[in-house]
Amino acid sequence: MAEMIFAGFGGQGVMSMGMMLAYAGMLEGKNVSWIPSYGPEMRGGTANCAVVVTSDEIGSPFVTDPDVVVAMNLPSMDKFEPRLKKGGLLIYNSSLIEREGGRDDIEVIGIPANEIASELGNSRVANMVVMGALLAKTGVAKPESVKDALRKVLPAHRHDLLPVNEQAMERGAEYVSKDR
Amino acid sequence: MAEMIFAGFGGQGVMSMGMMLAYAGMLEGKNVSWIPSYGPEMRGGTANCAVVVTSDEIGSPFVTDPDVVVAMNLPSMDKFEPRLKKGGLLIYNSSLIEREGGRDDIEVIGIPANEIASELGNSRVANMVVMGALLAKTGVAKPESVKDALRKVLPAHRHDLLPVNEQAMERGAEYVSKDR
Amino acid sequence: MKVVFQRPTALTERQTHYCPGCTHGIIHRLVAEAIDELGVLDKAVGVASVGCSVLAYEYFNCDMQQAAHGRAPAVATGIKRVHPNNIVFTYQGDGDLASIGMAEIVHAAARGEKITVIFVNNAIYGMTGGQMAPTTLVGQKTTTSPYGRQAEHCGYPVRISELLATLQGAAYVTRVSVHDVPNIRKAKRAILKAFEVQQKGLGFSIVEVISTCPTNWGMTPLEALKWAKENMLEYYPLGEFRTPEEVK
Amino acid sequence: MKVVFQRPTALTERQTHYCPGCTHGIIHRLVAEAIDELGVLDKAVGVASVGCSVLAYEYFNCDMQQAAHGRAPAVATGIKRVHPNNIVFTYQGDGDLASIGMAEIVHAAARGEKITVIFVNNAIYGMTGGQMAPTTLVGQKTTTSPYGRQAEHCGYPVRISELLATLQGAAYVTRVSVHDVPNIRKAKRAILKAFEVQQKGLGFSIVEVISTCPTNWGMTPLEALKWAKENMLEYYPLGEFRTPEEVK
Amino acid sequence: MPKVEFERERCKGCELCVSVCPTKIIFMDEKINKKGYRVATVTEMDKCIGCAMCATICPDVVITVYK
Amino acid sequence: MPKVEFERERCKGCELCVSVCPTKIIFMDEKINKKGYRVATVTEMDKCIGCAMCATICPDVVITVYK
Amino acid sequence: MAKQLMKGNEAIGEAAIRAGCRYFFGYPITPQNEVPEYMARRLPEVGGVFLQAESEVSAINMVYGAAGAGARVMTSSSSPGISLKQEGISYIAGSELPCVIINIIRGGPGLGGIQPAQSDYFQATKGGGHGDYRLFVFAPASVQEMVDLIMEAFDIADYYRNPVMVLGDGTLGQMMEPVEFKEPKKRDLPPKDWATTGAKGRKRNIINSLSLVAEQLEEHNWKLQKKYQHMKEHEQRWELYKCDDAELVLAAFGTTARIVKSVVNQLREQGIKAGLLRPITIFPFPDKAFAQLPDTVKAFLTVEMNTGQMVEDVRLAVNGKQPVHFFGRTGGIVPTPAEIIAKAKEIMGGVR
Amino acid sequence: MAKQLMKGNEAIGEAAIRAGCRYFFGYPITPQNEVPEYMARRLPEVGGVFLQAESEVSAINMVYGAAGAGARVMTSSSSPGISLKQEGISYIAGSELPCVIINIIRGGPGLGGIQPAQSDYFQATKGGGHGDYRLFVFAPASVQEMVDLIMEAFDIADYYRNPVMVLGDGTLGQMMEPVEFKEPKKRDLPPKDWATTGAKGRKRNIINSLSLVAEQLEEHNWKLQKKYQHMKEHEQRWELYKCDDAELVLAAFGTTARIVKSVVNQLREQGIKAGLLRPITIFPFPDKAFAQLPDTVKAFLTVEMNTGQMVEDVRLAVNGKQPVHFFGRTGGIVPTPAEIIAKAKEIMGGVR
Ligand SMILES: Cc1ncc(C[n+]2csc(CCOP(=O)(O)OP(=O)(O)O)c2C)c(N)n1
Ligand SMILES: Cc1ncc(C[n+]2csc(CCOP(=O)(O)OP(=O)(O)O)c2C)c(N)n1
Ligand code: SF4
Ligand code: SF4
Ligand code: SF4
Ligand code: SF4
Ligand code: SF4
Ligand code: SF4
Ligand SMILES: [Mg+2]
Ligand SMILES: [Mg+2]
Repeated sequence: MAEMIFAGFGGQGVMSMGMMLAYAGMLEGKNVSWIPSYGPEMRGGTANCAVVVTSDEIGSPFVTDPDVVVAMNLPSMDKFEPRLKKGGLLIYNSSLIEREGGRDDIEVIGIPANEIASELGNSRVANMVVMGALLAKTGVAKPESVKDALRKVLPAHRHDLLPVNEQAMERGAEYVSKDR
Repeated sequence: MAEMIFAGFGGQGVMSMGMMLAYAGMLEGKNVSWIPSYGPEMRGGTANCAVVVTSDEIGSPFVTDPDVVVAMNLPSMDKFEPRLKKGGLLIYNSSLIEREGGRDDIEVIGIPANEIASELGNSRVANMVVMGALLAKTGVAKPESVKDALRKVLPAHRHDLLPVNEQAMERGAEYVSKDR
Repeated sequence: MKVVFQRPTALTERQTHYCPGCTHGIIHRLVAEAIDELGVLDKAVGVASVGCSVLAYEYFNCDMQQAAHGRAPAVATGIKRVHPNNIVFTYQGDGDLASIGMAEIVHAAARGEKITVIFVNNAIYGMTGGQMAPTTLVGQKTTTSPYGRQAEHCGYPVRISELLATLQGAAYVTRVSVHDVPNIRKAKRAILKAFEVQQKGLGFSIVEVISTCPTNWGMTPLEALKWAKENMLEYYPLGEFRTPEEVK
Repeated sequence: MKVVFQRPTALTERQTHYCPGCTHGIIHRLVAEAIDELGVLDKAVGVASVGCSVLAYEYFNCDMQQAAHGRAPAVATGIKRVHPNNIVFTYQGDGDLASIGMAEIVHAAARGEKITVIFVNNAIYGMTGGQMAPTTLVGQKTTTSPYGRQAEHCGYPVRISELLATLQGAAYVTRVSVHDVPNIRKAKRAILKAFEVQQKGLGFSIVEVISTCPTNWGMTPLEALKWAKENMLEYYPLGEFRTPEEVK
Repeated sequence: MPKVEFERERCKGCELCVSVCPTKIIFMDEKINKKGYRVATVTEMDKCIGCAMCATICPDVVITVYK
Repeated sequence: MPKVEFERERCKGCELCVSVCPTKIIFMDEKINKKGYRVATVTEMDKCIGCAMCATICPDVVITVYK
Repeated sequence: MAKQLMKGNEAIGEAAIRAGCRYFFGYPITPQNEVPEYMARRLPEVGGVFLQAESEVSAINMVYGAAGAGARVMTSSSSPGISLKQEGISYIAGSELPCVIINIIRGGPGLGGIQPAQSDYFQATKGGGHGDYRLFVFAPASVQEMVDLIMEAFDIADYYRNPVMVLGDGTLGQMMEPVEFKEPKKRDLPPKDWATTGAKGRKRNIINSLSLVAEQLEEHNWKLQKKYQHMKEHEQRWELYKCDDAELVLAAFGTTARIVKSVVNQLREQGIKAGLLRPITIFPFPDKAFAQLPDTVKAFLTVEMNTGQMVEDVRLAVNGKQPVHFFGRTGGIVPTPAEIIAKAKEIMGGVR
Repeated sequence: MAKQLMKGNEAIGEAAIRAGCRYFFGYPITPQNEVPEYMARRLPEVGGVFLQAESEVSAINMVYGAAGAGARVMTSSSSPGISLKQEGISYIAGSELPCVIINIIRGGPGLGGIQPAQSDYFQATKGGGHGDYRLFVFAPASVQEMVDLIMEAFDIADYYRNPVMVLGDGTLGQMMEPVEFKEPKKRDLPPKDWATTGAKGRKRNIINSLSLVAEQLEEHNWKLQKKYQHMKEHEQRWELYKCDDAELVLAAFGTTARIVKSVVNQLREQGIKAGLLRPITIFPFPDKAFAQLPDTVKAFLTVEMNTGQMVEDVRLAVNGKQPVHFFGRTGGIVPTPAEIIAKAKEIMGGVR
């Protein structure tokens, strides 16, 4: 069972990141749920979603003490880091966040997601860089499942974007494996 | 305690008859209540009101088993005669109602109210003819009180109508006293 | 000997509850005659509103729905969208249509909803005992404008036909009156045309009919006709405000 | 060196929640400038409606009430009747005013209610994520007209200014736009005039402002201004539809 | 010969028919019907021209006209 | 000499000011503010004519103009 | 002051005016039309404003505006019209504005009929609108009591900054009884310094029910609850009639209670120890009255002009300690003493 | 059929379409906008009609018209919008028309907030409109269950000729979960020979809720009550979870019940024998479930996202036999397992 929160600015793709992961979990036959934050704070402000992926029945789909937090910007890290379970995992976007996380009872990984995405020539795939890292660190879903999910979710005329997304995931995975 | 129902066509003045009596009762320091039927049946159709005049506190102002029924037209008589208490009083307008009442456990009085009113030169005071009869038969209020009430309820510019109304009451009272 | 005038079959046998001389009765008959003449009685679905004509469902001899106060155009929309080939009409008073039902009538017209609205403007709330309507004339006394309607206090009467005529979806908008026989005949033609507009799928159609309320105006039926003619027609000019080419 | 342009005092310091380039911000400022110039900040009572401008009560630096969706004119009426000497205005979107609030705006105008209405027409429901409004242009795609608005299905956009101009109580009715600087300046003058009409007790005043919604139109702010100019102005011609003699 | 028929019990005595009859042959009966209304009636039926003005204005569809 | 002042943290980077400046001196900064927006700014302030076109169209009252 | 014979609806208007109400926004509907009609005549005489709104929706929102502007304001309607006001009522309660709302109930559901009924009890007491709010609800049983309660209602509304509803049925609105306008009990009321009167010389005021931050909205909700709790503790009102030794307690509100009072007397004549518990406030519901009843009570009988609404509150108050029975008539039919007596005997037969 | 990952609101739309719903009249409001948006896209594809009404008032009256015309029709809204529909709902219930109404509840009262809440329980179950009517009300706890119930809801509506409401909170509308569209249980339904389709070849039909004769209106009311009684006897639904030996039974509906399910497990880990009673129909309320609980039960704890509404129905069902406690969060705040556990322990401490 993995209870996760994805958070960042609107436009950083945190909602679709969570959705993709839930989709992948479902493709693997797991029980999944995805709950978005919604409302006016999404306009310009920050957005987040809560994802549960588990082989058991999902009782509460609400995530109060996440196992994993992905923070794509500083306000998100400030908000969700304290909620992490002891021993949980915080992945943050070090391209936009300068501080390093203040807890020592959790695992913390910073990834320069925007830089890596820019290197790939598409700044919009920063989220998939983090996705790759997340999968590599947690194994919550297979990268192949996420790629399948991507294929199903992206409309056909956007399938040209598949390769760069997949590369982004791979670079993210590489980054965390070489990193530690 | 007197529980009374006044019923007739809209326009025959049954509502104001009841109201006047309630007013008179109040002027005599009694407890009174007046409940009108209301709604579309009043348009063209029949109308009625329920009046209670009593020295005691009024429990229910609804009149289910009246002591007195005043019926100004046939449908009203058909409707309310059966509800009269045993020993109760039915006063009906014999100018418009040909049948005589079907119960022998009540007192029944027919008054040619329209004829008497026409004799007085104002067909609209038929109701006050009946009022006079009612007061004479029951003593539920003093004729003076009703006259006072009339004076208070009629706007000043209509006070020229007072004499004919008073005459009507007197003729009604006479009719029932000479009648039996 | 031929019958030259008789009860239309689109009216039930039921006697109306309207006051003596109330022109609601005339308008009912005109609508029924139009339905008869077009032969659409078994396709017609009428919507009764809340006002003196609330019991219209007892009088029109076709399928009927009774709508909440002001909402007849929405109810008619629901019906028409389900049965686009039926002839759907509403019958509404001025309190119903021009006061509480303003949003519904404007939007039905704006949508070009293919329904026909019979709008009975008697400048007052008849059913509830003579309160002021949005159509009550300036100076007119009603139970809620006991000192006469004052423009400074509650504005000017709404001219529904003129207002709806600003909407492109309103295909046919006309105002007629039933204060005398020639006008009754014209009103009949307008109602026929309105149904025709619906049959041809040209859009929304409304016939505003200047009507009377002898009871709440405090007049005899005859005085009421006269009052309607002399006072209402000036503020509410008769005529067609929008007519589609196809029925001109 | 003199300040020639600065934040009006009738705006609070609070940053708006509007999307980048949304012209709601411009219109807020114009209203605030008008209030400043007339010196009525401490007499002004604003009514925020439900739409993206729901938080207007955080931005205007005067007494404010937040009204239910569409009901701002009724709320303003309540306020104005209690305090006839205050300056009462509503700030409403097109979904709010022209859809759910149609009855309220028409009747406030018909009553000649002495309030000022700022009507922000961006041809869409911004707040709720881009659904069709009664003002959405034919062919325009929205989340509830995903195949483009089809006149045959849901009619033609409502021209509020033209519609209200049929009402005698509507003293001042005008349509302006904020798609470029000259028009912004004209819009400002219109808003000033509308408040003036209220101050003079001449009746109901409304300024319809053609506005943008870059977010839900799916455009950059600049593209949105261009789209407004090129597509909206044709259907919604600018100009004064009713002007009292006193302010001509 | 033209003629009119009144359905007595439907008549509400509004007198609108009386007011429009070009031949002035409709008058109000003294007797009331069950609802209590004086009803409209015609005695000089031969004067009727079958114009149906009366029926056209009658709000209660009381009148049938033959010609 | 005319000049403009931008309140950086209020700017939402909509670029409307850029589009109307007759002297074309407004451009978007590379750096983002706390909300994550690239902000409008002027470097060649001496070219500013104080026309306030930028401020007039700015939806966020970012700009103060001096003359 | 001398007694006057007044129609319930007109007495409502007069009572409001004497309580300082100067603004009325309403829309005609039977059986309460005499309220707006009376106000239309009288308010201009006392310098107030009567305005007929275009609908009940508009009327309640005018009330919102006027209440927010600091006025004493009232609206009145009957069942379908009250349903239309539900959104507005929720806004008024949410924004904590004082006002008085009259519902002269008629038979439902839908267009129903125009005869008297009590079938809007749930709507009034549980909140027909959305969200966790409560109205303060009075249920007078006579024209005099209605007058007294309305005169107090404005103070209560101001005191709690909460809408007060007065429920009557069609009979109460239409009937005439003698009334006396007595000086009502006054409360100490703080100035309405929150009202939107123009911000001259003070910080601006905002009337609002929106709270986009969930934590703030929750706090607001608990604040409202505290207010309702306060009402429950301090404002319950009821009348007990012959309950001291009662074995059967009949519970009834409004005009129905008057019938039941007669029934109590008749039952006692027939040897059944009956009593009447008449809630005068139905929110807050008089639980306390039930707690005070003697041990003699063996059963309850709730009588209503509906299919069983207040009976739920009675059951909640009794909490299983005694059986609670119900007798109701609907659609505009007023229960007769005879049928209530029959029901009571049936119950007491069972209990004995 | 394979499972699909779907947003609750979109699943509502799809479920309705698969149940044969071809007409949708609605008005946008957060957090249910995806319902009309989905319908706008999908209905034309299946030959149906999506129409955005000018308001919720208009939408519900379009539903009335379409339902009266014999169609399967739905509308959807959230709290303030549902308040506006109350008059129309009362008309639909009064005229005995079938339709499905969705309320994706947000925090109230007034404009409130847009976060999830359950504060419209009273409105849904006791009747927010006027008169004695009831909605059949489902309270699903997951997207899958919502889909299943909605697919059944249309049959139930037709079966009883009564509006069916489906209550969800904002979370249920916004969340994504895998769903499968299974063939729903079908009922034997009579033809809609009462619908206004044009009177060709038959007697004309009338859709109406007016009854000016009190006796007729009363008869109509008792007829409605009989229907509701039938629902109470035959349609109660609930889920029991680990109640067999439970000492503390937690009662919760909708998404809150899912949190409570986790809580039950955690409490059991901590040695407290807890169970969950989850009403699936909230009208008819599952009294029967309470009657079936084992003797081990010492207390109840109702958990809601409101200030205490369903708890009244729980109290009525328990009828004083055990204490009934309440824990609630409001305004868009979802209760956490930790705080529910703390409350449960407090109670069980007290009981032991
Ligand atoms: C929601 C609601 N509000 C008010 C009423 C009461 N009401 C019934 S009819 C009517 C006015 C009718 O006037 P109009 O539409 O002009 O019809 P008329 O009787 O004049 O023909 C009103 C206000 C109601 N039934 N429902
Ligand atoms: C009764 C009710 N219905 C619906 C809503 C949801 N709602 C909020 S804003 C809005 C539309 C706003 O559009 P518009 O008025 O055009 O303002 P904009 O956001 O475009 O400025 C709607 C439908 C609501 N809050 N209340
Ligand atoms: S009250 Fe007026 S409109 Fe109604 S039936 Fe009587 S005359 Fe006609
Ligand atoms: S959604 Fe549209 S109208 Fe609303 S703030 Fe954003 S751009 Fe402006
Ligand atoms: S048909 Fe013509 S002439 Fe004959 S009675 Fe009627 S109006 Fe008179
Ligand atoms: S017009 Fe008709 S109802 Fe009136 S008097 Fe003549 S016949 Fe009778
Ligand atoms: S004031 Fe004029 S010149 Fe100066 S920056 Fe602004 S737009 Fe450009
Ligand atoms: S117009 Fe204003 S908000 Fe937009 S970029 Fe320029 S300064 Fe920034
Ligand atoms: Mg009328
Ligand atoms: Mg808009």
